[in-house]
Amino acid sequence: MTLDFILSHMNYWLFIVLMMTGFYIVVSRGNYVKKIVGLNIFQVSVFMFYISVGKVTGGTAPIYPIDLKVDPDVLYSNPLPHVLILTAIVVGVATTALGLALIVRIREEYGTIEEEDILEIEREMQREENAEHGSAMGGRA
Amino acid sequence: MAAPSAQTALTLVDQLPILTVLVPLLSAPVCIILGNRSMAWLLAFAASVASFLSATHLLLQVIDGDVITYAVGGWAPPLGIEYRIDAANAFVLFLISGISTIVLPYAKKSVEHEVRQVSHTLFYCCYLLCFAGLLGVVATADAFNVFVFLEISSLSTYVLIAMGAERDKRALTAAYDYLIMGTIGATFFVIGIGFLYMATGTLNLADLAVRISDMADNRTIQAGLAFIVVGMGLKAAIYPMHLWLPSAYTYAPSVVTTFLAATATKAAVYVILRFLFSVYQPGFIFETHTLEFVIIPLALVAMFAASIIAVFQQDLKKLLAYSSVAQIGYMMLGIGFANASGLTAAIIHLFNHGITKGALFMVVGAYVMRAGGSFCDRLNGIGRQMPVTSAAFVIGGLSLIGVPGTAGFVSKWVLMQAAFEKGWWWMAILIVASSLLAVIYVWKIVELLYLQKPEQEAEAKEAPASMLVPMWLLAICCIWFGFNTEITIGSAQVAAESLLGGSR
Amino acid sequence: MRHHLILRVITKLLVPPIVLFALYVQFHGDYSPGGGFQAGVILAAGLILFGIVYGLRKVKQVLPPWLVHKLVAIGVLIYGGTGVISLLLGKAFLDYSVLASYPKDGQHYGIIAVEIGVGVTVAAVMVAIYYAFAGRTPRISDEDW
Amino acid sequence: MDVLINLILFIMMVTTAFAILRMRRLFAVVMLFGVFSLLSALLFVTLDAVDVAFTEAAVGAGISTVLLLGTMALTSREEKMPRKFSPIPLLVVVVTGAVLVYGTLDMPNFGSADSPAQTHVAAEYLKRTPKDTGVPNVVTAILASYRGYDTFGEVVVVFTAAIGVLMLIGGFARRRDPQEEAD
Repeated sequence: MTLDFILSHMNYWLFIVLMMTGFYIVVSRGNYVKKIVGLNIFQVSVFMFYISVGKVTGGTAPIYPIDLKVDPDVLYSNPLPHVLILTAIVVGVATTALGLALIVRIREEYGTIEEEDILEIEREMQREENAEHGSAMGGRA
Repeated sequence: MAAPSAQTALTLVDQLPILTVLVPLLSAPVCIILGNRSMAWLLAFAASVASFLSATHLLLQVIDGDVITYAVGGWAPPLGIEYRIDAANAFVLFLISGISTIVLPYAKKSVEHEVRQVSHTLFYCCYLLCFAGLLGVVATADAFNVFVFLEISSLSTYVLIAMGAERDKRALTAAYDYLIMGTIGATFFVIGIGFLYMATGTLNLADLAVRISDMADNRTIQAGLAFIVVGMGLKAAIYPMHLWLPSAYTYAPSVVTTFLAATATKAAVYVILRFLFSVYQPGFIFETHTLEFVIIPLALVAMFAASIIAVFQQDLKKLLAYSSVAQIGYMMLGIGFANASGLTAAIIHLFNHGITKGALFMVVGAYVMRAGGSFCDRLNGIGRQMPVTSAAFVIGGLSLIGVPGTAGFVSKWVLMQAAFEKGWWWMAILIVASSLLAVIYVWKIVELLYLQKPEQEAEAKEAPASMLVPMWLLAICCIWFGFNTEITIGSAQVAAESLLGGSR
Repeated sequence: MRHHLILRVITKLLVPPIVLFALYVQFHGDYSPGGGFQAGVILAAGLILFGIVYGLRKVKQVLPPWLVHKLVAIGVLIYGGTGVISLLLGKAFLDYSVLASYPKDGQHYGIIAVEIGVGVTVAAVMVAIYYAFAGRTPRISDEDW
Repeated sequence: MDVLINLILFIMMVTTAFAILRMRRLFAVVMLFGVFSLLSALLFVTLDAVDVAFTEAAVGAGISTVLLLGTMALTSREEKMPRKFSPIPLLVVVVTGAVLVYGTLDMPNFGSADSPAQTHVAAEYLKRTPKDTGVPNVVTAILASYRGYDTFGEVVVVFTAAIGVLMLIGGFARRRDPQEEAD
């Protein structure tokens, strides 16, 4: 691995570090709101990764002059990743809104938004159900 | 068939690929404008029928191996987004729209019973979105468009599952867990597409296939495949990534469970098939290894572990949910064989399992409505109180096991043939062995239904006709496709060929 | 927030420029950064600011919930409808080139039309979501922050 | 110069992300997330993606943060003490990260103008946009026309989210609070 290779790929690795931080928050934290925050960090890092794919050194934003007289010497960055990520950002905020609405309902029904507590409540419900219905089959759920 | 040229006006038939998806998609906002629940149901049903007719027409057009392309926005691919209908996705479109058309008449009574009246309009709107999203995922030939439509169907699925909270609050956490896992899956999928885009510069699947074919040792492409398969695997509930499925299916309203079990995972499996075999060609050396050493063992574990867990379930819905995880194992096994007959088996099973599970979950929905739940002890002796419904369960159960004369038998038979073709006779034994597990859990329920005495005196009435007819339609399909194998095997073979022939 | 006089006055001054800026972003999106989505978000932000300071009831008088719900759907139909027009004129869905006598102009008109659809839906969705969240009774009172 | 700015932004973002991981006060977490979004918007500007930067600033630092705060007000302000450390999440993350890094090894250099991503379809868009659509902002042209169907899908996604939120907490669902019932 030459220094040149490292420098020209470092950007990607940096974004991967960010992505994995976000991903780790999602899978390791038990607070439902924090999970959503982690998911957002994960996604935003993926978006940054995408955008860095489209960057051209010395390029500029892909917007032509208003009279559409394109100067052939000007380098423009790749517009396609921008379009994809615009769509992905919107999808991301839609998911966030829905996830948060679910959290509000969960809080109203369970009285908590901590995974551990909720699992405990659900285990309790399961035990009650088994006690009520279970004798017939003798199995466990 | 060539892409429609820019000059001539497109006829209705030329527009069918987009109309299949567009009619339900645009009906959803119209539902909101109308704001009336019976109109919403009517519109959903009409859209579903239109979509089904259109999908049937498409299937008949491509059954001989033709390909229909449709450039959305008039921009020729790879510049624009393209719909590309071949036998493989026409077959899946046919399944999804067909199931939806059968589910909706059933839905009316069941939704009235399980969902509060004020949200009925929104419910059908959401259902339409989910339906249209799945169709869009299957019809498109653009990698990023798959993601967008996948999210339409996923977001609406989360909501539909959460609607089960009327009956059991665990529907909310089931929906939340699915939301987290589904979003991780979708993000993985986006990463995978990003890698492919980086290496090739295109998002069109056919164009990707051409450009990938001589890049087999490119590590970006390899990692891209891993992320696409894992991302979609989360949606398809492939074995270690199935954790969201049992509780989602258990606590969702019965109609939602029926529809999802019969279609949603199938669409995800289709996307995996498409990427594995059309975009990446099976000639990929590293890929065949992946298939043999990763997918086949996981498929086997799914077939056994999930079936064994299913045996111990006391909630009929949960039992069937675990059985779904096991059945997806069969499909993955077919994919793992990585040859034409394995692929054919996977596609047939995709279809047959769709109708079988559809029928079974419809029966469960009827039990929930009449017996007040799907727990085993509620079902004691219900076979005598609800004979018509329970007979449908028996047929579905037989098909799930794979008894000769049912649809389930056909798909397992083809799968075993594929195993023999590879010379893996032990695999055939394993397939039979796992079917025996299915015998155990199906028998367990049948015994409850017919041989146990009802606990209470409370008489459960037979389900209403609007539920019985769709249920029996699917049950008859289970038998019909067990004897009449030309349609399924025929189209699955063409589908497998067009997947493998893919881009050529 | 009855007692926050400064906030109330500032908000009154801020909301019109916000709405104006949203319109600028909406209709200037083909020449500079921005477009329907950003415009919708900005417009919604203006309304939400008004709602936070003057209360949910006031903003619901300006924009009743039923109207917001219909607007959510209308935006989608504007976008889809533009596509359906080209479909009815014998072109592919969303092929705007038939919308005017020159394909290039048709494209431009089409882009403006769909951007309006995006703007309407996004603004209405954000406001609808705000109404939904604000309509619930909070667990944490104002003073506890 | 660009590299230096990117590096500084990146260090700030990693710090924010780690702080979010460690903090238990949700208010701080949400605010830091807003900061994270703004920083990423800055990064988008340095990467020439002004449209994306605009959107990310409006969505990440604006809408998402407001929604998170609203949810907080309806739920709780504090995360419970983190449960016992479990190695499985860490393992999953490390494996995922390793596959990602493996994938980057064959990637074209950052900023290179002749990579496939820049030359195939993207170059075509840049070339054709003025004569096809007459819209100076190429991003808008692709967004609304060439890939207009994706954007239509995006609008439908937002629509779906609104329908979903209305179904869940739009005032149609019953309101019940276990704690208040207990009181």
